[in-house]
Amino acid sequence: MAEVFKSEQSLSSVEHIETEKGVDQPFLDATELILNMGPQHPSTHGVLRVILKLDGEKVLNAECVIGYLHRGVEKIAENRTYTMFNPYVDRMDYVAAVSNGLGYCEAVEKLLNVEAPPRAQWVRTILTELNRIASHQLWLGTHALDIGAITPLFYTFRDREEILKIFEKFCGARLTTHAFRIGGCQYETYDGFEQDVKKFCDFVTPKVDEYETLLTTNRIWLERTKGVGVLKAKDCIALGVTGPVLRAAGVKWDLRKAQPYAAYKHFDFDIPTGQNGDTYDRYIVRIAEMRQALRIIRQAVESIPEGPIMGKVPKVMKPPVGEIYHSIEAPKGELGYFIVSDGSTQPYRVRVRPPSFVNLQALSKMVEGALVADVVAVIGTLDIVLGEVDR
Amino acid sequence: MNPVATPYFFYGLAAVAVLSAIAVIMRRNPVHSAIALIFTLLSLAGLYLMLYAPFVAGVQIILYVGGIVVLFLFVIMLINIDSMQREYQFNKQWLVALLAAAGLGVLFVAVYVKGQAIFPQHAIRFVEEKNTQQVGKMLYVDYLLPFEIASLLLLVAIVGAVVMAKKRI
Amino acid sequence: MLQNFLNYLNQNVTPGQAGAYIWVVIYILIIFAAVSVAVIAMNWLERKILAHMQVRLGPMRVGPHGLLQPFADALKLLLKEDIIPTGADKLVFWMAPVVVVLTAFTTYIVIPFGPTHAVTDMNIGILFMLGVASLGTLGIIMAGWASNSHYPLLGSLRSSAQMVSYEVAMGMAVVSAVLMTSLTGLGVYGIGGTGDTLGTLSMIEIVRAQMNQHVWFAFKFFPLGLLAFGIFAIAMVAETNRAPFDLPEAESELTAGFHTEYSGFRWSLFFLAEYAAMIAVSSIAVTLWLGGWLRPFPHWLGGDTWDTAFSFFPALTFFVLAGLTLRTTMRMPKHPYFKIQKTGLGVFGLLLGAIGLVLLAPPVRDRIQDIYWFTIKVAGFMYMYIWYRGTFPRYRFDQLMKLGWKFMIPAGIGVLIATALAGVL
Amino acid sequence: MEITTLHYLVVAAALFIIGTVGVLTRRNVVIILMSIELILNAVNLNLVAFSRLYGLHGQVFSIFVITDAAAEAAVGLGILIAFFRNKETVNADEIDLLKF
Repeated sequence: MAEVFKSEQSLSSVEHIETEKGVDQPFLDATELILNMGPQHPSTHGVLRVILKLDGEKVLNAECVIGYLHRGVEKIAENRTYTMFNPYVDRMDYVAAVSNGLGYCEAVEKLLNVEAPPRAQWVRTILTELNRIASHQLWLGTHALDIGAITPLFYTFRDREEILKIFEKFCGARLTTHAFRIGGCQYETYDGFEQDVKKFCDFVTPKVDEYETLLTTNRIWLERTKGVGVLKAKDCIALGVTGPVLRAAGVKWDLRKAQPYAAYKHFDFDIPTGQNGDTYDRYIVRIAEMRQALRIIRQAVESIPEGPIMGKVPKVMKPPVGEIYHSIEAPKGELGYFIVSDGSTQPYRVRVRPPSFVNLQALSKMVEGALVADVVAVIGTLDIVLGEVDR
Repeated sequence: MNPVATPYFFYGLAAVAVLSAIAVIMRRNPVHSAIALIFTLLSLAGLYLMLYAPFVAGVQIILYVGGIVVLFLFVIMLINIDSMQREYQFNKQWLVALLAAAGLGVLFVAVYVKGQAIFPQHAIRFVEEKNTQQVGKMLYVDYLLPFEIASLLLLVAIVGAVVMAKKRI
Repeated sequence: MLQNFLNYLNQNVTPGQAGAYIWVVIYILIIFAAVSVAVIAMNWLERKILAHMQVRLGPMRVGPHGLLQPFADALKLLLKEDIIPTGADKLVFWMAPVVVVLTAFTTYIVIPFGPTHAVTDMNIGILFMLGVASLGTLGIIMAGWASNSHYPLLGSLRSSAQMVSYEVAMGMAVVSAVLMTSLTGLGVYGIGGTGDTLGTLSMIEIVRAQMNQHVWFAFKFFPLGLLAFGIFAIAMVAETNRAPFDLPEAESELTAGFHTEYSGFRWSLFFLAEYAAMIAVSSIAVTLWLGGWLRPFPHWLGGDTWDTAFSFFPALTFFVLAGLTLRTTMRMPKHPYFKIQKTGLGVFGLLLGAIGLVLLAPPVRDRIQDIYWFTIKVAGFMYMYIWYRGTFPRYRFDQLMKLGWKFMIPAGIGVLIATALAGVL
Repeated sequence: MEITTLHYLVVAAALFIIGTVGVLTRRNVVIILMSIELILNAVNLNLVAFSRLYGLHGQVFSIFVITDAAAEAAVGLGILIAFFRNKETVNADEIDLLKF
């Protein structure tokens, strides 16, 4: 197909995509169309901009332009005390705010060389796993919406609501929870927390099956996801891709098992993996992860120990001079915090390794040669949150 | 049922046909030409209906307007480049064209003047209700061989078009 | 004059054939109004049904149970600013929605809502319908091109390729139904009647052929009729750009496809045309395969008693609807806030009941039956459209083409040949 | 006034001449192809008009003409696309190479 309109919107970043006329270019560049997908687009999950070079519907090249949601979170950290920075991390991956908080708190705890008491560890595990389910539910709904199935979105939001209710009861907020403090949790769990969580587990187990009946064997769903956006294990590792995307390619890598943090080493759970590394496998892996998360939550609620919920941390935190890298398995992949301390109350430097940002690198590799509709599916399957990509 | 206001319909349709035909060859933008062509073809379909040829009218709409013009529009979108509209649209053959047009005009006038006598004065009244059936019968009985040849032609055209338009075979 | 005017009512042909031009105009106006009302009703129903499929309530605020929501939407659309993009080709941009609406409504002149309830009966009825329906593509292509934007352009390219591909399969299915009008043999199943051995393209004659042959064409030469019907039912969804074939306006890929740049009134014209086209193609399916205006089992359950029994159905439907509405009225909370809504819904229910009462009167009863059965069958298709939208993900472009060319067209040709063989043998 | 066959023939002649002028004067090949369609349609109108005098043969032939037009348009546009890919022009007077 031709470029119908000479790309008049002189995109400053597009210049180098334009093919030069040459001998090895047998057909004219008039057959190329530059489509500017985003930053305002229904299915780029925020303000991602993808510059697609198309031949008809086929994608020749895709380039991500990010930064539309950059808020300078890492820089802000340098002007805040360790405690004051804690709420900011919730605003990065806002659909998995609890995981962000956990990663930060544990990193600072490591730096301070304190440890949260066991009860806090258990509560943290439960809430983080609940958040994993919520994040995967939101991913499933929006991903299915991208592929054209509008109904799963409402089913997943209905069930995610129950998780948010538990969060609300626990810490008063639903989305950006600020659930944990450095050294444990601020408050004791509310009365009936265990019952609520148990009830939620019983409630959501059949619902996960319900999502599967809607999609897993749907012919159109299979056609749209199988063999789409394949990312092999080798490429995953080369690009630093982690999380379900890596596991769907068959690599059994999960930080909860590899470097256990919080209370994970006390629980028995599996790491679901796929073989082909395509969109369908990633879907299956995430669905299986929801089930595993429920398994962990059930075990944790059964064995939650008594005791204090807040560890002994100084009121004014002055970690020793040094640096620390601590990473956890967030719903989207490895979420790492690198904190440099100069001995003062404020961190010298905080660097976040956001899973979405690293996973997003794989996009242009995954969509090369695919169709426009696949681009949307692949953006969905990577499960990116632009708040985390741009920080 | 007797037709009403036939002359007005005829003049209206004929005017639309001819004016849009002129627009087809005069417009700078090929898409406008294609849209004008649609109007010509549709008014011709109307004229066919007035001539008691509903089947041909239907085929005209479904094949010409629904098929061929869509193809034209598709190709125009593929190869339409703004710079082309800024070029000269006409070549320098206007003298030849004028001569050809004049010659043809004279020829037609001559034929009409001479041929008026040989046209039957009264038109055959077709049974409109059975037109499709009659045309169908003719196609499959009297014109079976041409019909098959036409199908062969279409096959060749499909193959030819695919070979021509495909990038790498 | 008045006598002339009323004479038509005693004639047993469509106004177009009778040459009763005043009645032609009246019919056209009635159909236009009815289709517009149907589109409004469809708008509300789609939102409500889809909402209930998706564990939510849908519109509830404007009027009782959101009954006035479509009117509010229409008002909003009419008041919205009408934007023409700077680089757009103004003439074509202006013309595109008009073309789409015109073609969608023109098809209605040959749809037989009853043996006499059509504007006219054409010798080339079904050919005319398919032809005019295919003109809608032109409007979409024009809209996409004139917008001077990449998403609409991709949408219109998709649309043209899609429609051209699926029209072939659609045509094959239609031809096999038309072929059945001439195959009056009993077939292998031994049920059937008599009829003209000459086929026909006229919509009314096609339904008559089904009556004479004592079988709806969907069930003729089982499973061939059903297969052809299935092919048409799939192709018609693709033809009207509805889920799962809604690629030209694929919301998550092309933002809104060919009508991305349209707003306000022009956009509402596209909306109107889409629903009108859905009803039109469903009408083709009903006419060709589901016996058009014929009631279920006109021969098996024949006779005056059954005729009378079946003629009560329209009134009964309205009574059931009125009953449901009044029950909902009763169950509304007893609170002053709901007073207006309650009154409105009650009046609406009583109105439905009143319509039901009118339909009980013998002369009305006889005339309205055909339209009723036709409408019920079309409504079934409309529900299917909504159901598809609620359940299916969207096809990808290459998969759509693969389905069209590698499955639908060969299947259509196969069914056509098999039908011909079954008829001759 | 009665509309006779002659009226139709005049319209057909007008269309034919317009088509001829279009073929001869336009540079854009797409428009030349459209002009050819105009010429074919003029022929069709003649055929159908005469079929009113001499029986249905004219209508049958006009269907063959439409078939031909479809084939011609498909092949012509296919050639055009192939040409455009190589030369980036659709102007008739720039198509002067036998081999490209």
